[in-house]
Amino acid sequence: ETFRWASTTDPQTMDPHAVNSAPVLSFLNNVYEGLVRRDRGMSIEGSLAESWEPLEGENGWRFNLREGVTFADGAAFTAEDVLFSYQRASNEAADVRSWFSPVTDVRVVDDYTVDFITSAPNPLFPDSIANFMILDKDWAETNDAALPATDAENFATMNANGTGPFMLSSRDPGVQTVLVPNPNWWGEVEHNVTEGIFTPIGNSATGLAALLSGEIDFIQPIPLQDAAQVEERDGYSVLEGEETRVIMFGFPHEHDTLLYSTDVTDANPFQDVRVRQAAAHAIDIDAIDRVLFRGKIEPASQLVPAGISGYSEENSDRLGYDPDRAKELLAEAGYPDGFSFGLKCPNDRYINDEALCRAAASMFAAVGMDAELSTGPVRDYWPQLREDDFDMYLLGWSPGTFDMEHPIRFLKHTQDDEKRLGSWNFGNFSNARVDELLPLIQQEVDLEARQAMIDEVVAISQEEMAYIPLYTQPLIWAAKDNVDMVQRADNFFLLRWVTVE
Amino acid sequence: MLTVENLTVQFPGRFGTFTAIEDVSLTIERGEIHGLVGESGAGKSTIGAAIIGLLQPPGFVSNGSIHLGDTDLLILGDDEAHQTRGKRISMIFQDPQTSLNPLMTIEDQLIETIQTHEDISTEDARSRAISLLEETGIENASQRIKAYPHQFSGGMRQRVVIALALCTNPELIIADEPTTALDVAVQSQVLDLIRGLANTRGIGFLLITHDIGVIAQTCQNVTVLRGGQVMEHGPTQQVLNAPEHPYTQSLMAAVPRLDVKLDRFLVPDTEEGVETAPIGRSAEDAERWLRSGDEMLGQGLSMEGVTVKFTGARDSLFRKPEVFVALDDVSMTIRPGTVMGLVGESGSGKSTMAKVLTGLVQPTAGTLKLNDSTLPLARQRGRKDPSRRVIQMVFQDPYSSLNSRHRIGDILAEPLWLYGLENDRAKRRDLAAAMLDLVGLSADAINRYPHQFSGGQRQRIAVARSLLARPRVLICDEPTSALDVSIQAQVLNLLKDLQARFSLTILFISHNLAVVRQMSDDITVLKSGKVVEAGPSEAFFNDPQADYSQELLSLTPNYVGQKGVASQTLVTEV
Amino acid sequence: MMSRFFQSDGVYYFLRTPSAIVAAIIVVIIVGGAIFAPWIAQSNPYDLASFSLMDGLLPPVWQGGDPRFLLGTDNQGRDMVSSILYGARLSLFIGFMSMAIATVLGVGLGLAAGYYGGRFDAIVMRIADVQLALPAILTALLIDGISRGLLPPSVQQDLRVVVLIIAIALSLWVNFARTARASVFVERNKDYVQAAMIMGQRPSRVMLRHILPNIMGPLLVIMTVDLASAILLEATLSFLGIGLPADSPSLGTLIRIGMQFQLSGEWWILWVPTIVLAALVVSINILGDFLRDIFNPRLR
Amino acid sequence: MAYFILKRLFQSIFVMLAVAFLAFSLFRFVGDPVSQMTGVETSVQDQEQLREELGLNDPFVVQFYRFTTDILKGDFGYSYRTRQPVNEMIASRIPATIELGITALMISLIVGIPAGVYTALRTRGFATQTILLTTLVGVSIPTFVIGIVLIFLFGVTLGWMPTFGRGGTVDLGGWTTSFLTLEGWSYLILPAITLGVYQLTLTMRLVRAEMMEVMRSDYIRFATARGIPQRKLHYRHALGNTMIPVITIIGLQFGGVIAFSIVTESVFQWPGMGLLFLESVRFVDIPVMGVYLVVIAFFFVLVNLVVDILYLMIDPRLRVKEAI
Ligand SMILES: Nc1ncnc2c1ncn2[C@@H]1O[C@H](COP(=O)(O)OP(=O)(O)OP(=O)(O)O)[C@@H](O)[C@H]1O
Ligand SMILES: Nc1ncnc2c1ncn2[C@@H]1O[C@H](COP(=O)(O)OP(=O)(O)OP(=O)(O)O)[C@@H](O)[C@H]1O
Ligand SMILES: [Mg+2]
Ligand SMILES: [Mg+2]
Ligand code: NI
Repeated sequence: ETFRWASTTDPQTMDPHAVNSAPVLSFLNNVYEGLVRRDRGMSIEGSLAESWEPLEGENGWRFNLREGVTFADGAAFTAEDVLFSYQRASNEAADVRSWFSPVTDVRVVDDYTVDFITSAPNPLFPDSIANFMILDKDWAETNDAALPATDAENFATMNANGTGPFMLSSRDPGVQTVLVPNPNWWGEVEHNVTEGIFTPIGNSATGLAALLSGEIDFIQPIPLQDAAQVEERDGYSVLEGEETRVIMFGFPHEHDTLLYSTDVTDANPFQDVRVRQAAAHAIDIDAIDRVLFRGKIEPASQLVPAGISGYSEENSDRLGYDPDRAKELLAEAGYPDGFSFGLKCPNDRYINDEALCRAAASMFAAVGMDAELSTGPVRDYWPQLREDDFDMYLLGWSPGTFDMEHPIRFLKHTQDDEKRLGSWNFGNFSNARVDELLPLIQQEVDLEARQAMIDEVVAISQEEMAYIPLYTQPLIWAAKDNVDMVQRADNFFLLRWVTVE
Repeated sequence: MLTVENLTVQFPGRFGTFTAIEDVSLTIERGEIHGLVGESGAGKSTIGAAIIGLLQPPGFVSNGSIHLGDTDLLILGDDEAHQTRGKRISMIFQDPQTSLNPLMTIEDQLIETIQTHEDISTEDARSRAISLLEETGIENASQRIKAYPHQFSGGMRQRVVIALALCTNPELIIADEPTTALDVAVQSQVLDLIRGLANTRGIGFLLITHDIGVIAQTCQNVTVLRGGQVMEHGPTQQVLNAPEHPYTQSLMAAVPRLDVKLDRFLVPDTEEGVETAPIGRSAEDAERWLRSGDEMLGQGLSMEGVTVKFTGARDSLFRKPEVFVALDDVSMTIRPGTVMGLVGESGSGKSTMAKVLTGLVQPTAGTLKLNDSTLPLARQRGRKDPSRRVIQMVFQDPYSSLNSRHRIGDILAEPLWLYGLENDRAKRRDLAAAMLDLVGLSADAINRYPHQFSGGQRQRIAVARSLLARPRVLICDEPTSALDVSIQAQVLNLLKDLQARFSLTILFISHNLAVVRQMSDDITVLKSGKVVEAGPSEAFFNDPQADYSQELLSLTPNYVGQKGVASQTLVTEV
Repeated sequence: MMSRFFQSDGVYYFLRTPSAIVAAIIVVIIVGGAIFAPWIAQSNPYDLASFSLMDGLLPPVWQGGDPRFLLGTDNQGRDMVSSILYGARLSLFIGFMSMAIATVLGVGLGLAAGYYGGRFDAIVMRIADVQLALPAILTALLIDGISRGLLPPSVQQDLRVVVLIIAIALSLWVNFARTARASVFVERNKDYVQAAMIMGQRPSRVMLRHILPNIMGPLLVIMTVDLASAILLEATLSFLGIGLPADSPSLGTLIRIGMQFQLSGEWWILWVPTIVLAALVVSINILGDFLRDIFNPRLR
Repeated sequence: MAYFILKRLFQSIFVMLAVAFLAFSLFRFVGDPVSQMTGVETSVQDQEQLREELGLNDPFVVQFYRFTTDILKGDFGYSYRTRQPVNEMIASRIPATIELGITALMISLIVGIPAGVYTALRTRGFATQTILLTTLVGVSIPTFVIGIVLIFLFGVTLGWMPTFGRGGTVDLGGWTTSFLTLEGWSYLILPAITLGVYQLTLTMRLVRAEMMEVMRSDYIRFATARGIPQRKLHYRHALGNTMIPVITIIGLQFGGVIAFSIVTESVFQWPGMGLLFLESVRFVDIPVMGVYLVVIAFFFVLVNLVVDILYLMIDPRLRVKEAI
């Protein structure tokens, strides 16, 4: 069956190592494969590697490769391709090279065995390379695509040659990209798609119209306020789920003064944990859920949703909506009349981000915290956060490795450019114990011991109110009734699970 | 042939219904040229429009009848009326520049018109068109017919317009001021043509004009109109030479005469009479103020070897843009306290001379002198140069020379303020009011806007404005050519009076020789930017020397008024 | 002065043009509502404490909404009526300001270009060409981008309105400049201008005091038309995400926000501001047409 | 005439250079391309390195010099986002925008001119008032709302037209056209109407105003007095003269068509330059934005040249003086 689908953004390149962005990786997962992959429930399973085990007497992992796999052009897949792909993906020109920062060496043991040597014990390493896709060495080298393109295109930007279930049949960037099944795929075919046509549709109303007029079979995502309407129509269904992305407010922990306050100019009230707690108490997450998100969000207590590995069951309570308590806390902290501050939000990054911030600002105002809201497109937003230009900011975080370690590394560890830690910890929340625990968590192989350490970090950050975790972003896809597919929590859409009746 | 009986035309409007034409009757026979005269707004064009059935909305014929032969024109349906237009009645408009469709060739317009009314092949239509053009005096018509209107001169265009009116062999042609836009030479040719057509083809003409001279030379019968009513009608000779109606009499007296110089004109009594009861100051105050200036004597003005070149638009990369010589080595001297008349056909450079003197145009060569001192040329003449005040100008068109957005008081006070003659605001107002009185306007005009005045009144205001600069030299560029004869007479009287009282030096520009004769002491004749004759005025009119001057004089339509009337005028006025 | 006004042709024809009267009434209502918004509106969309998310998404009264909110509420719980009053206020402010700046800039340059002619004229007209080659939306994008780059974000937020005004003004001035210039070319050869020049008046005085009042007719028409297009342009820029932030409710941002709800059943969030905008723009245009007819007596 | 066109060309070059300069100024200010080019996990050092490689840290003058010389050499650079050559990206999008613009313009002319003539001739009729009012309402609702309403009405509710994209194109050696197939037209028509509404109203009102003026001119009165039939009077005499100012304005408005095509293209997901531009803005894809602006300026200049030549063709007064 021909299957047409749409999403808001076009994968900007067909090169799996050039850009570390969700649209690209999601799309290329249909064409390329890694050593491991995620199944429907996000767990790691073998892909090009049939099995893997920690190395004995050395830090690192051994991958035993699947035999008899060929690339779409017929070339055989061997360990050389893995090594080549590693070199390619960890090269300076590759945007995905941070995946390999723990890796010190890669050794080809034989044609179907590869060792990845890491600098320290790294139990999560296989999880972290689920999107590391393997290219054919010969193909890349013959086509002058041995390295990802940085400032000019190369062959791999427009062409693909993977071992995956689908092959790239045609590509018109920004307009249409067509996939056809790979007849030589090693795996068991579950889909009945003969041709998959992908179109980016930037405007959500247009996308919805395209679905309702029958021109496309599936769209990802649709605006959540339209979900009910689509559901009601005959022949359409809505797939709802939780994304792994948690939305949170961040604080300027290390600022000495507020930047945007009209009344408090010589101090930073947010350095007082009571103020941070007051802010958390001010948020009425249920009202936000009901009005803005039509009951489709799950309140969050920590930076990953339940179900992600490392989720701290012990700390699953979040500070509730309690404006009176918030006022009390403010008074205790010395701000009985509240204070004003600047709240920064993106307006084109997360679902309803701008509306959320406006609602939050209004809720903060109700307890006396007068938020001066400023919103802008992400293209301006990240630079502003990097330059520490905020009093409070909105951030969404999806753990790339689907493990709690990821947000701890990026959001909770003290900023450390050398070691590339805490790089998204814009407010520079800094806690010695957390910093101490992170390497231990990263290296601990015993899951229980590891969880204990994670629980401690989560407890600390809840106590310290490092962030206000708000909710897990919902995932809303819409499709025709006759289409069956799998909605994975990372918002990746995989054609190999699609069946059209 | 054409019989108009008791015609009344009304325009319903904002302030009630306006009756433009009331109870007008006239008849035109085959081959007759019937003159229709009257001042502006008298209803001349409205009669023409009513006859051809093209009254501007919301105008309508409220009474009377119009017959062409046996056809009652007023009861025709839209389509039938449209059929008669062009076929039986044609019309010629005043301005040949705008009467032709600029995007169609002459040929197309002629053939289209012919074929509209006759079932005739294009070839035949073309040959008819060519012969018509030849008949109207266009040489080499078979080639020139392919041209577009803009490639023809004004006179030729008017011939084309006439050819278009003729090409369907109409019985009647309404000519609405057909020569007003043309200069005398062309005008006389066109009038000859009309006379010829009336004689040879027996076409009846209704010739609308305000020029008595034209009527005198062309028409068999004439109807004098005023305020939409017929004042007098009859054979031309009789109406012009022995007018019975008092209005006609005074109108005839106001016509400037080419044959004799009068001291003053007899002014017909119009609504334009002097309004009195000034508030505050009176004419005497103004006069006293004018005389209180330091240098009282008129100053002489002269130019020596002035050449003006205009550069055309550049239209080729390789050719230099064409240079047009508007004035070629022109010299002229105006004696202090006298009036110099400057005449010449349109485009001869009269206005350009005025602009050189006032510093608007930069001559490429030549010098100017004011009294005995050098007068700086345009670019060298600073904003504060004393000559800016001493030389003042009165423009042709009183409708555009006053800023319609300013009150009369502000307009008049401007020179006082600008030249620092009077620094007190209130006094400036007083003086302005006094000056209005001097030029014969009520002082309460001071709070009004220009559009609330008639053309003649506006020209008085323009004169008042120039006087308020305490000028010694006045340059008048066709100051009355936009005005009716009767009003023209008033303004000319005013200028004459002022000139005599304050011994102003005046450069009087006009293309109307008769007017110039009435005004000037000396005269300069200009042709194509060159002086062809200069000298004392009376000598010139009695015995012109240059060929061109003679031609000009002979072509000027002349209405020789009855001697008796003229001398009567003199008597009453002295 | 007053009597002159009431006797003027304008008033006379106005009272005889029903469409103009209706348009004027609509404009007066909307402009009046906008001006007095702080006193009329029951809640202030700028005052975050004056509304509550709890009241969000209520339908208009006749569809069973809350009687407090005549036209319902948006997804923030803001009263639609209040939002629209304030929105019209902001839109009209932006419209008027950008139109005013465009008028001053365009008329100034156009006057000078027409008056001095020559090289100055050529330069101004080439600049106008460049401006025309960068249509309104692109100019706005450019100015918006530049301001984002140049200004610190704190100032930027406060200056969004200013930036928007400048961007719209820049894209509108050419119209004025061209019209003014063309009129000056006609006007400067008229005798009253020549008279002023002969008298030795300062060029600035000739331009401003003598020429300007006489070319106001066509300019006034452009002013009304451009006021309407400025308001629309603001809406379009908001749609493209380079207009105002959502918490500054201009009609444009209200419509942009409403767009999200056009399918979800909350039609009023989109259509109420859209109808107000359309009514305003249509009325202004009708008044512009009326003015055009007044200034061109031949078309009456 | 040759001189005239040559002079125009010189002016055009000036305009292009100025636009290039402005376009380039845009480069510096729209945002940080690097943070858009890299993923979440890219470190600050790596970003800085990329910035250095792209020459974003060079002084303004150096960057401008590089930009203009590259463009003069025909090297339009590579997109930051897709790493493709910008000239290819733009070239592949040009046909879509041009065809959309031309169709919109055509709609505006084919409907606008007769409507303008009609409303000019029958100034006070009911039909006239209705036409005038509905078109006014049409331009008073923002384009994007109109587009969406059309999509839902004709695409979803009635199902007559496709809702997005540009299907059914035929490739004519590098130029893809919608004009040759019925399907192509079905995709084209809604966006073209959306884009054309504004132009249509403008054309109609302009034609109306000019026509009313022309109908009162002396030569029309004279033609009426000669008994020229109404139809010829209106369409032969009046319309020709009406078109002269109309053509200029329409030429100038072409810029507006292109600009508003950004909105239309984004609503209809029409794969033209405007959509590309909008995406580029979102991703701070500076080279694409810059070249887009230059291309737009080029079109503007081209259209105005065509208008000038058209002018010469229509108006004999502007032609060289022929010897007679
Ligand atoms: N369309 C109109 N609407 C209202 N009044 C009009 C109209 N046309 C003419 N009139 C009035 O009718 C009167 C006669 O006008 P008409 O044009 O016939 O005068 P005229 O004798 O031809 O004057 P002129 O010598 O200036 O051409 C004038 O007072 C004029 O104001
Ligand atoms: N600014 C100018 N540029 C080019 N040519 C000009 C300019 N001003 C005047 N001319 C030309 O100079 C010649 C003389 O013009 P001028 O206005 O002095 O004539 P005139 O005798 O006053 O004519 P009229 O009786 O029609 O007023 C005309 O052929 C005119 O076309
Ligand atoms: Mg007349
Ligand atoms: Mg002259
Ligand atoms: Ni008053």
